[in-house]
Amino acid sequence: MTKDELKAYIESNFSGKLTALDTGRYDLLFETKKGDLVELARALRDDESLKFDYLCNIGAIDTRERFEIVYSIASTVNLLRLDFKIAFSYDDAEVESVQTVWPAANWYEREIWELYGIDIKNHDDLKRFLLPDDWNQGHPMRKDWDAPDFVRFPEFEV
Amino acid sequence: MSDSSNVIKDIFVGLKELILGMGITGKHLGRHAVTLQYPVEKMEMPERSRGIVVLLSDKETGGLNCTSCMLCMRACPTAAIRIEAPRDENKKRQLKSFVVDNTICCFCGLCEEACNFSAIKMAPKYEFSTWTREELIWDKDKLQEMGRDVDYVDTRKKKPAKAAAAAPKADAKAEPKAEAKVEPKPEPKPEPKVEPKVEDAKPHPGADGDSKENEEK
Amino acid sequence: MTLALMQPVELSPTFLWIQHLIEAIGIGGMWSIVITYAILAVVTFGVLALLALFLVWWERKFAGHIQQRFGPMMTGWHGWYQTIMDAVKLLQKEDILVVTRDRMVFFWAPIIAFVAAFAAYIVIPFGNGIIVADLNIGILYIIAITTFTIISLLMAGWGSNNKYALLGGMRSAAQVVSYEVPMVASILTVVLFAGSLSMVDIVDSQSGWFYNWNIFRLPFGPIAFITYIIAATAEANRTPFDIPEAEQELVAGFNIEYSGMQFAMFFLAEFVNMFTVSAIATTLFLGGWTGVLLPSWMWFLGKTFAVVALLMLFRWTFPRLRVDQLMEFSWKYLVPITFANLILAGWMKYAGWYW
Amino acid sequence: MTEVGLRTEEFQVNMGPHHPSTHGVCRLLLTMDGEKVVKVEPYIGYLHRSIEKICENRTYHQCIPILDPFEYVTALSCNYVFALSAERLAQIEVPERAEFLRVIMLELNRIASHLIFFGTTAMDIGALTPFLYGLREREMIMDLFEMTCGQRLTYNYIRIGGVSKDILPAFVPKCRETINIIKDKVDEYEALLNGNPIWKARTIGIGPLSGEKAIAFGASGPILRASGVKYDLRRDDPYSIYDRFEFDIPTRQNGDVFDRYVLRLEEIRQSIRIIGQALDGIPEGDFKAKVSLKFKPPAGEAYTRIENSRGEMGVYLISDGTEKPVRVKTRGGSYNHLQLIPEIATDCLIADLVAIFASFDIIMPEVDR
Repeated sequence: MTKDELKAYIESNFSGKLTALDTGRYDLLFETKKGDLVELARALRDDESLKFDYLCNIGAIDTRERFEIVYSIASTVNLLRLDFKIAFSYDDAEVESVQTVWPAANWYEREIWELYGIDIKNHDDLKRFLLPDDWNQGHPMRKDWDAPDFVRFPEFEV
Repeated sequence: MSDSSNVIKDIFVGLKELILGMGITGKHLGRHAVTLQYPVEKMEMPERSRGIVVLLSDKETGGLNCTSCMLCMRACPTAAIRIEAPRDENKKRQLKSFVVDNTICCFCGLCEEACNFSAIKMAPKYEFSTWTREELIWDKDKLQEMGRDVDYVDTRKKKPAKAAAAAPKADAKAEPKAEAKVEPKPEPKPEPKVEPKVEDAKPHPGADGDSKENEEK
Repeated sequence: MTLALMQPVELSPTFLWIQHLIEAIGIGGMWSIVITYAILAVVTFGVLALLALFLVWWERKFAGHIQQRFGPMMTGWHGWYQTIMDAVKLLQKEDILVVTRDRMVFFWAPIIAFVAAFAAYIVIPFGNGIIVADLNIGILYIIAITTFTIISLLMAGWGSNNKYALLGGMRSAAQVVSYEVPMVASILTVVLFAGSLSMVDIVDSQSGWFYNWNIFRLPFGPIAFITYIIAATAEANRTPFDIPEAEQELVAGFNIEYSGMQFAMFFLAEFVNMFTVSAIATTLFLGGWTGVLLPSWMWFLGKTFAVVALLMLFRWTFPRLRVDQLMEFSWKYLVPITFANLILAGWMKYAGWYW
Repeated sequence: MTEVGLRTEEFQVNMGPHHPSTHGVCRLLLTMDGEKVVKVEPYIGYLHRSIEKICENRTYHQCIPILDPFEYVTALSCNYVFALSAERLAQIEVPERAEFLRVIMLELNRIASHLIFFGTTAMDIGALTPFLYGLREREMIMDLFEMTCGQRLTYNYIRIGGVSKDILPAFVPKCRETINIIKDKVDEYEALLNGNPIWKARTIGIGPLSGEKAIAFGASGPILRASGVKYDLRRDDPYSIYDRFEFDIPTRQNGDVFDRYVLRLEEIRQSIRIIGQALDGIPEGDFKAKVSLKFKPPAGEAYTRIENSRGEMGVYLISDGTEKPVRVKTRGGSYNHLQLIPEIATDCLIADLVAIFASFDIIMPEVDR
């Protein structure tokens, strides 16, 4: 099933939830609302002709005006690849955990919670694991993050 | 216990495999060892191997090839190179200090690729460990001295029009195989110092290893 | 104290002249015995310490050349005094003592290991007559003494108050006990034919041409030899049975909290144990010091080093067994085989079919 | 297991962060009942250098050497995955010769990584000699790398649009000779260990992993294929010129330590086949496309993933037209594999836990990033 067949199939079956984005340079990129994240994920995984059973990567992005989380999924059965994105503003930074759909998401969401400060609802053990235990200088991966001993890379005028 | 017939067979197959394993390791007893005894025998470094960053000097005039265009400073991913070259009276940049901080340098070779005046190179030398971090922050003279005996392919378009130098030389093709002398303290060849002795650039203020503020513009 | 000395062990003739010499000087009965014992102890300790140092060096060179590298080279020709340097280094290293250790147990563990390792050498015949005291219960004495090492490993495991050491200690106790049984059974098949426990008689029973060594008494000789070697590697805590100090699992097992001189004692005791085990193997199965042309002690050392080389080859070829597999192997495989072998040997001796 | 009335209690042991068999710095808090491991809790973060934050204020060319230590055992695939994603963003056409050189170097790097796996797994299960044999072969490969790009571990050989330096004329014959030596050395390794009854007793049936669980937990690479799932990114999500070479993808069925070990040795043979075919077909031509030093890809985002020796290595790259990437989300295979350890290694002996941990070939820079 080639990329545009997949795009057509998604547009026909998931038209309400997934809207295509054109910034994806290689694989198909869609956007969805934060609300229906978990049912969409479950639908994508259990759909007969899609079978997205493999979660490649969950990445959070701080685009200076809002948060975004990208879910990259693949299907080992039909050899398909797909990314979908959810976007939300800084102040309502909490998202449902997709751990029930793909157990692999456990540590990825834990990392997002620790480095970005996005709260993950009903995740089984949200504990700090990348940063030192006594870390109290906020969430380092945010663009606006600064800390006393953070050595910035020197800017060279061209 | 599975029935007795294949237990006996298991034992003998097992013993055969054990003896075969011992045979293989025993075979290695006769073979010559592949390791080098480091301080006595040294590994002959291939010509492209990226060791320490050195500044290359012109073969004839002995002066630095560097025209302080600061391309290497921009290319360095870890900001290990710091150049100060204020413009003198006729708008030409005079190289005041060229510092490479070997504690941060990740030996990636990007500076060598960015420089098109063949002034900087990763020499195949690796023996420069010191007792303190400060000694690893090398200034211009140390870099030039380490780079004296390093051969390089001179890719500069126009040769430096030195008053002393006559016609641009044609035989700049260095012989390909770099014979890298690797004794710890390479003494520099007696070079006639052409340009005036540049006052010793003190290491960057507050340079005490990794937590320094390198916010200079 | 006096009971022990009432019937002093009569030394073998080669060393009896020391006692006579001391009595000639005029020192009293009891004291002359004590002094001769002291002299013999020092002599055996000296010989064995040298042997142990040589074994450590040889194992490192052997392992090196098996792994296609040189092993110690820097200290002297092919690094011959490397082990002496290591010993000196360990001697001058500081003994880091864990505060929460069990003081007496922690202190005495290496000493018992050391003493147990050297005490076995009273009855081991290095050559024709070169034996400290030819006890008539020779091999039985050795088996009793070598079980001391279990106590020292347990004490080290418990004394250092460290979870890994405790695990190591427990494992070593389970392992050495469960491999004692097949070892004794395979020794019994030999004693059956020698008709006496004394080591010198066992060697005499194998005198003559090499074909009447115990190893060639078909069909039970080779089986007894193989099971003995397997049980002996377990006894000496060497791969594939070195689970008490399995570096990858228990970091260093029982000797994790020991450093400096105490660690040197454990280390030396391990190598002396390896030599004891191979010395017993040569005495029982390979005809001790019997051999043509060369002097007797050279034959003994040659055969023992052959067995040591075999043990070293084991160590650098085989992976390690798991604890339960090790126990299962001993109880389900070795014990039945050795006992069947013992019965077969007994029946053949009774029926007279042996040469 | 505990008799009635005999009160025993579980005790906690810290395996790591400084422990011989945790490759790199990882701490496993084991709750143990005697020898049996009741619960495993991995604690990571000891090697967290926040590569992603560093990459966010470096130019694209500077990101490549920064990503080298992201996974230092196969450093070349880290360069490659970033360069590939930058090329996909900017639609750069990589010349033929560069593609061939890249494939040869990537497969050499995979062999080097599998040789380290073979050495460390054998050492963790007790056999000390195979470690030296594995490294002896790896030295030959590292000499090949040093001859071409100058470094033995963090190569920094791949650039956006091609490779940094062309191979020397002496490279091809030396490479051919190296892979022939390694081919019959792998047979010798298998003769040494595969039949050994102790090795089989320690590895067969230990830590089985079913196909569905592997997929659910995002396992990838040799661990996925050892559990019977035939999924290899070089064939199923093709990139570069892998479709021109014909090599098969070994899979095993019951996903225990022995299968994962044998599968990786089989993969070395497949990589040797690929390198053999690639060495025959190296075309002439330049080795790098024209990419300016101030490389500014057009705005866009892409997730690129390649088949690394430890599974799927991916980079989610977002650029907004400036010369610095907005976001570089790196994904390593060991991250998911470490999540699997608590699932598989409960109720096994500590010796099995060490064997399972070694067979997963987990190294910590990929987990902590």
